[in-house]
Amino acid sequence: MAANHHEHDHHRHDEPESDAAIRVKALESILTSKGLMDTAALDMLVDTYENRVGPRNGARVVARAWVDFAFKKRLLSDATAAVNELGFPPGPEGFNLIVLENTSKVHNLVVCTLCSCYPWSVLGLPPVWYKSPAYRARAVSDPRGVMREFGAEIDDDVEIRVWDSSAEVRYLVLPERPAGSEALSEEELAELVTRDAMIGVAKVNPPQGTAKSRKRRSRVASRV
Amino acid sequence: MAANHHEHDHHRHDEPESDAAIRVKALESILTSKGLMDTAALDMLVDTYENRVGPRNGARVVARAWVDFAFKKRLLSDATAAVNELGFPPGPEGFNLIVLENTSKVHNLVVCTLCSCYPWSVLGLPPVWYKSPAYRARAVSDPRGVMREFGAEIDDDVEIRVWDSSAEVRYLVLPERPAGSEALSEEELAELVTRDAMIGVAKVNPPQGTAKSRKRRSRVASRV
Amino acid sequence: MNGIHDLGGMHGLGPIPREENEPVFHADWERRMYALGRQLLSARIFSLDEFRHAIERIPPSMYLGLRYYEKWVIAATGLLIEKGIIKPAELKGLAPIKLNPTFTVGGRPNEPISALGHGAAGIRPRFKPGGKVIAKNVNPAGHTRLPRYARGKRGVIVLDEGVFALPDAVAHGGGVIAQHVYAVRFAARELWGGEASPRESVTIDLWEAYLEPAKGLRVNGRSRNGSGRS
Amino acid sequence: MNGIHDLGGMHGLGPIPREENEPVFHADWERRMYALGRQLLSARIFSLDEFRHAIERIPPSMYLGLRYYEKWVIAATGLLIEKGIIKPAELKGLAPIKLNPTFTVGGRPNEPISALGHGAAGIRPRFKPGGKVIAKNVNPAGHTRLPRYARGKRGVIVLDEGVFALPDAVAHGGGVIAQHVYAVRFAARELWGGEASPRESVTIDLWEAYLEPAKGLRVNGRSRNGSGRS
Repeated sequence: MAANHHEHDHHRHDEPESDAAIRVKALESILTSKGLMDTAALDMLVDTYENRVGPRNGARVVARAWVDFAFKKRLLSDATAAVNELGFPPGPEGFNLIVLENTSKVHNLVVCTLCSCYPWSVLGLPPVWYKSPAYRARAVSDPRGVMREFGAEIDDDVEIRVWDSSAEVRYLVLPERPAGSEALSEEELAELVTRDAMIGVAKVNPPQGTAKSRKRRSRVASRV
Repeated sequence: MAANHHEHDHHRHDEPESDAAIRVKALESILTSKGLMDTAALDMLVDTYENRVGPRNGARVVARAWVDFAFKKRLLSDATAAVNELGFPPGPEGFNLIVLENTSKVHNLVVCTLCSCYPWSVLGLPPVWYKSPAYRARAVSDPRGVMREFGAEIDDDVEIRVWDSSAEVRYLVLPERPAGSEALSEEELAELVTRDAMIGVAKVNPPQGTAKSRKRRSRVASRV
Repeated sequence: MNGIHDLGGMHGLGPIPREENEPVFHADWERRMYALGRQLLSARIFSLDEFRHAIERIPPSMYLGLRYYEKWVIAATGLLIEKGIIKPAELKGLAPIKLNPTFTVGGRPNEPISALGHGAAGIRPRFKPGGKVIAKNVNPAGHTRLPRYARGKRGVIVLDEGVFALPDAVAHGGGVIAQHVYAVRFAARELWGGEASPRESVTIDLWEAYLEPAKGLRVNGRSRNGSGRS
Repeated sequence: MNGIHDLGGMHGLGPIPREENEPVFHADWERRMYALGRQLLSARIFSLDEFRHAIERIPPSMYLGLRYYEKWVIAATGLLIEKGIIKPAELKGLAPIKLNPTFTVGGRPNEPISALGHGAAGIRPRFKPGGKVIAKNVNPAGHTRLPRYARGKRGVIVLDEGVFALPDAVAHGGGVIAQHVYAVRFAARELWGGEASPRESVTIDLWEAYLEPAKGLRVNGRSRNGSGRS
């Protein structure tokens, strides 16, 4: 994925003490002195979202759905419960999860135009681009253009369904299983699945080293 | 009129050399060196809009319309020509002028939501508030609230017509002639007419010193 | 609120800013602010709807230039001051940042922050999947989750998501107005006009209060009733 | 262009900034910039529509915080660079400010800048005063003078203003597409919904290309055809 920084989004993590950093410190100290902060709880929360919950959770859900048809069926009818089977509770926010299946005819893509609603429990915290005004503005009116920017070309005859996540439900995209992945294990499949594919701005690429065999296969398919 | 500065609009005329000032100087010098600037023409233009064309032009038009019914008729049917009679050509921009008459039943108010279109030839250059995002945003959706901010209360049963000046026509509001102004000369009447009243965010106030007699008169009128 | 946050369909915001191997947080203060915000929500010092609305009330001339967690800092601080939980004087040394005014909110929210869930029995849905609706043309000054680009537009219910509290009320201390939320599908051509692709749609989660029944409508070139969600 | 400049109906922009005894210019550079801009327009270095569109292409995160003539500086400089009239190198020492991209425009405009006037004989109007119309739902990426808040809304023609060049074409080097412009009146309730006053309306100057015929409509509580403009 090409890094494509926008002028206003340069990261400033090496700045010594930004205005925001000073403000957060002040806020934390005032609230602690009022007994409104639970430092241990804060540390656990940070640890959860920094180290334990992230796109690997979602990738495991996707891989399981690719290899286990009964699970996939449960996932599409009640994702909150199905994901819980894998040990991923819906998270403290208590939102319901809905899984959207991509097929050769329908491609789903998720955005939140009003803020940055995102399925934390299966993808962790959203990347900067998902929260950017540029993505929020364009995903609903120009999804094909947005996907092109991410390097994904969607055929004109494929229907694109954009989901503007504006309420208490959260969406996870179940990408298409790539060609050439037939021999892979569930764990190997999970390795292929990217965060961007589970938001819907990209597809899952075929496993490396099999591009040739895949090409051959598709050439055959096109003659059928 | 109460000064009501917004935080972001403090004027910085005493700053020594702003970024904008440096940029204008650079631009002017580059364009002059290319022979694209006519300094004499520029000076004349500035003099025209700084010293000669301004709301006093519009005020003279309004006062004439109040005292001369035939002129008012011409003004409402072809304002560009009527205003030319008073020696105010439509200006280099070549726009057509339309005059909107306020009555006891209909109040007109002018805005340009997309930029800051304004009847330069009769009002000069617009004030900062007319060009402000706040005015451009709210005049079309909350004209009564806007007028309240300017200290003008419009009765609920009066129809408000907002004009969003988005093309090549320019609008001038012909305010209602205030009570108590019957004895005034055309010149004295022109003195009463404010820029804000000709945009439509305010009314023309009665001449000072006659408020008492006006009150008495309206008390009589309300019994009729 | 027709605010700067309501970005759907806007042009001119530049390319989408992407970063390879992006960390979860870009600075320690972001990490702390995230935890702080979550803690304030869990402790019900303020509700999620109040917090979202506070972000919407950041002055528009600042909003687009701020990083995500900078918005959290400004919104949380403003809200804590408005609720009287911290005093502006306690932040001395820091330049004040005022949120835009809104309807009065005082004290802690007494509504549950999380969803009411599907269990909210007795609340009957007004619409069914396949039903044709129009998103209302409303322009409230307060918080709403009905984006401007959908207002006045015709769509089809594709899913009943269950019963939830209306954010328009919760954000202003108005208590729980429990009602069904629907996924409503709008054809891209309905939203953006005839130049849009006939094979694109946007599905938006909308509270029942945002909708009214409609008739006689095609959602896109293919399907006339858009039932199902896959 | 659904840009930041299209402000009609927005909330949260604060009180209207008023100044007592306001001078025509607040600084000498404003005076010079005004004259420069006017001169560039008169000399047809660029057209008014190109200039307006350049202002619309100022990055949205800057737009709301800029003073009026700061927008002129940025837009004029950007446009002169795009047209190849000045080179970025000639501005060395000054930080570059890039306008958002748009459709290619090269060289000087070959269209008359000013209006074509009422004299454009032979161009017949499609609509007449009293006629009912709908403002089209279009969302072009380029310049347009049809504001978002009016799109898809029903109104009544109150006045034929004569024939003018379509800005959507002129702003992009598209030449003169001459057509009638109408003052079209929209009831506030049509624009803003049922909570709006029945005794308010907004009249917008709209090019014929922005309009299509409509039927069966009330403009406000009082009048059904809104003819006349006073």
